[in-house]
Amino acid sequence: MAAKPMKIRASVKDGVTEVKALISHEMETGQRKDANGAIIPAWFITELSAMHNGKVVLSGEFGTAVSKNPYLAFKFKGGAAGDKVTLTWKDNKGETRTDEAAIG
Amino acid sequence: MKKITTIAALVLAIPAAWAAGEDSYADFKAMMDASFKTTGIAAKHRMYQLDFQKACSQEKQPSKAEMARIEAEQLKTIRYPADGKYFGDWKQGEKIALDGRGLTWTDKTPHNNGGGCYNCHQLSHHEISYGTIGPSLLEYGKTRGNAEDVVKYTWGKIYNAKAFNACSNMPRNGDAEILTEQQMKHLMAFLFDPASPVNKK
Amino acid sequence: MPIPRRLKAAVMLTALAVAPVAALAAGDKMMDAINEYRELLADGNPSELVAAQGEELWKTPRGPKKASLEQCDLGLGPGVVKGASAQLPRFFKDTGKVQDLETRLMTCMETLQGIDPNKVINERWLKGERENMAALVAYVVTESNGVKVKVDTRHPAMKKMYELGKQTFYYRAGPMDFSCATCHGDQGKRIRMQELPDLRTHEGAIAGWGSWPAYRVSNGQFWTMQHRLNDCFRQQRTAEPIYGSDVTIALSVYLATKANGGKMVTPGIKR
Amino acid sequence: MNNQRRNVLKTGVGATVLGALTAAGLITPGMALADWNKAAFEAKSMADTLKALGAATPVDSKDVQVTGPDIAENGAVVPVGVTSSLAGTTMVAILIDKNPNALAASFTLPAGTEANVQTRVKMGQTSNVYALVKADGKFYMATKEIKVTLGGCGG
Repeated sequence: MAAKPMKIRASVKDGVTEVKALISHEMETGQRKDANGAIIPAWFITELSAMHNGKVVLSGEFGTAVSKNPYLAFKFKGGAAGDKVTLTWKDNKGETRTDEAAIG
Repeated sequence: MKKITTIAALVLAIPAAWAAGEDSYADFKAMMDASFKTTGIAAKHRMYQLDFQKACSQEKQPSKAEMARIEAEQLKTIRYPADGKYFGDWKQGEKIALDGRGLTWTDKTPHNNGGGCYNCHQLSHHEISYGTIGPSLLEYGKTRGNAEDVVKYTWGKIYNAKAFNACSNMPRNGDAEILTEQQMKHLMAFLFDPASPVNKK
Repeated sequence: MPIPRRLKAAVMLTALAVAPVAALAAGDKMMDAINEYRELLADGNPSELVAAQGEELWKTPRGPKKASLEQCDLGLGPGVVKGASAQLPRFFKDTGKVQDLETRLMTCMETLQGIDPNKVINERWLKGERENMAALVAYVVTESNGVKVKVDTRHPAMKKMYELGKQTFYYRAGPMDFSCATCHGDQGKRIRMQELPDLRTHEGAIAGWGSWPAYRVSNGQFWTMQHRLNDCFRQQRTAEPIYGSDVTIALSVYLATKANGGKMVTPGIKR
Repeated sequence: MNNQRRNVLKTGVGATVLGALTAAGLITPGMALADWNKAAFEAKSMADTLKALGAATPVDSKDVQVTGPDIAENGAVVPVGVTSSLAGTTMVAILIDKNPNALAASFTLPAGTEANVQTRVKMGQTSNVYALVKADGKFYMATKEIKVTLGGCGG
């Protein structure tokens, strides 16, 4: 199944850009069982990075303990209204997705 | 068998409360009939009411006389432990009090139900997640002692709360076969045992 | 900050009436902490992800007729989504029925797209066409966020549904003798740590009706109102209400009418 | 105020990380992703996790904070974050003592990114939550207990 789009919001205030993102992902721990008692395999985002003007502004690594539909908020100096902020994630199945938003 | 006959009789009866609007009640009955289905262990006939359920299904409570009549009737359903022993293991009682599962259409069997006591009551000193639909039962045994009348009343209340308040929000744990006699004994121990966190800080 | 709505004042006031003094102080502190938790969650409601899928689905040609839902009339005219869910349920002349958002969407799916309503009715929650339904609902109710509930109760069919809904609200049945009123018929009560809005009152009805559909953090699922009502009945230990059946519409009319004039905060975010 | 000094330090430390990642990022967005620290994420205990992160003996610091509620109504979604006012903070991580694997998430902060990252994590039970921070090459830590409770009917 194709990865679903993220929701990214970025706003700049006093020279600091605040980014808030919601990522659509199951974040399955690999420790849950289905109705038949079989283990549901782990499926989770392992790495992500955020870029602004071609520069990385945050990179992260997730374990299975990050909640389903992960939420992320962070701030970086710089950024102007209209600039693009890009978020990319990769999961343990090798699936990846990139979305972008303009700083408002 | 007892329950089935009661239900069959009730389906046919149109209660006095509806006498003013028989059409409205007929519409309501038709709606309920068309709107529910059997899923898993939750059979459609669960939608048919017992007489006291019907009497307690209005905005206002029934009259005092009607309440008294229902209470007297419900009191007769209470079965006290045949062996005269009221207390089981409070630790198991605590688990039953915490467990809110059972009897829904996603439950596989009608057995092994929880008591769901914490959904409505504060019980122990250490469990912070408790409901307030029912009164706090914190230090139940400590404040009430364990004289025979207190013990028997408590058993009766757990077994069939409608015997003491016709329209009580509390389920009839014994009468409706939600909990077994043994489970109710464990709950009794949870409430009364001085070592139980209900009574001991 | 969209969340504080019902909680603080209501909870504290009513706790006074119920709890013994010692328990009260602890309870207040607890509820403050829980409210803090909820406020932290309010920003970044994953419903947005579902709503985005729903918007795409709304515009995508589907079904045997390969049509989108863009001409769907939710009561404010073909294609008008903004504010539409705040005025539902309502009586629709074309179907001759009172419909809630979901049954109305089924009508649109059937008439515009040729999708058989049974594909929704007989599906399981969050699977197949019911998953599509949830996404569509998330989209539509997002377009009524902040709008005042405004259901038109003048039509006789709406009046009748209100009365039926009220009867249902107080209807006790099943092995636990529960009705809706058992949990939602008093002020300031809660189940474990979950406050229960008193749905007999306007304030309670808007707290309940006005913040569903919602994303539930406990299972990471977006729940429609049909799903919410279904699970209320499950917890009541009744039989299962059929998807979109009249009992669900009647209860919705009862709640929406009580909530009339209050502000919708949809989709909500719940435990 | 030593803001200026802090900024200089941040830039100094961050520059190499930034450079490396940007270079990689120019190829494809996916490549900008760092290598997942398998050993750290699969470690069970706090001690093993810290070791795998190369942070065997972090120092408790008042300049580091775990942000989050005192009580979480549901363990599936617990909003937590890390803030640090230590100069030259280049890495922040969230660890949950009683989870099956202690490490929940870690973040590398290039120069210019504030040491203030918020996310949401799963907690199996009430536990101490730790914020681990790397600043100026040294590791610091802070802790907060978050209680996990039940809100609903339990069925």
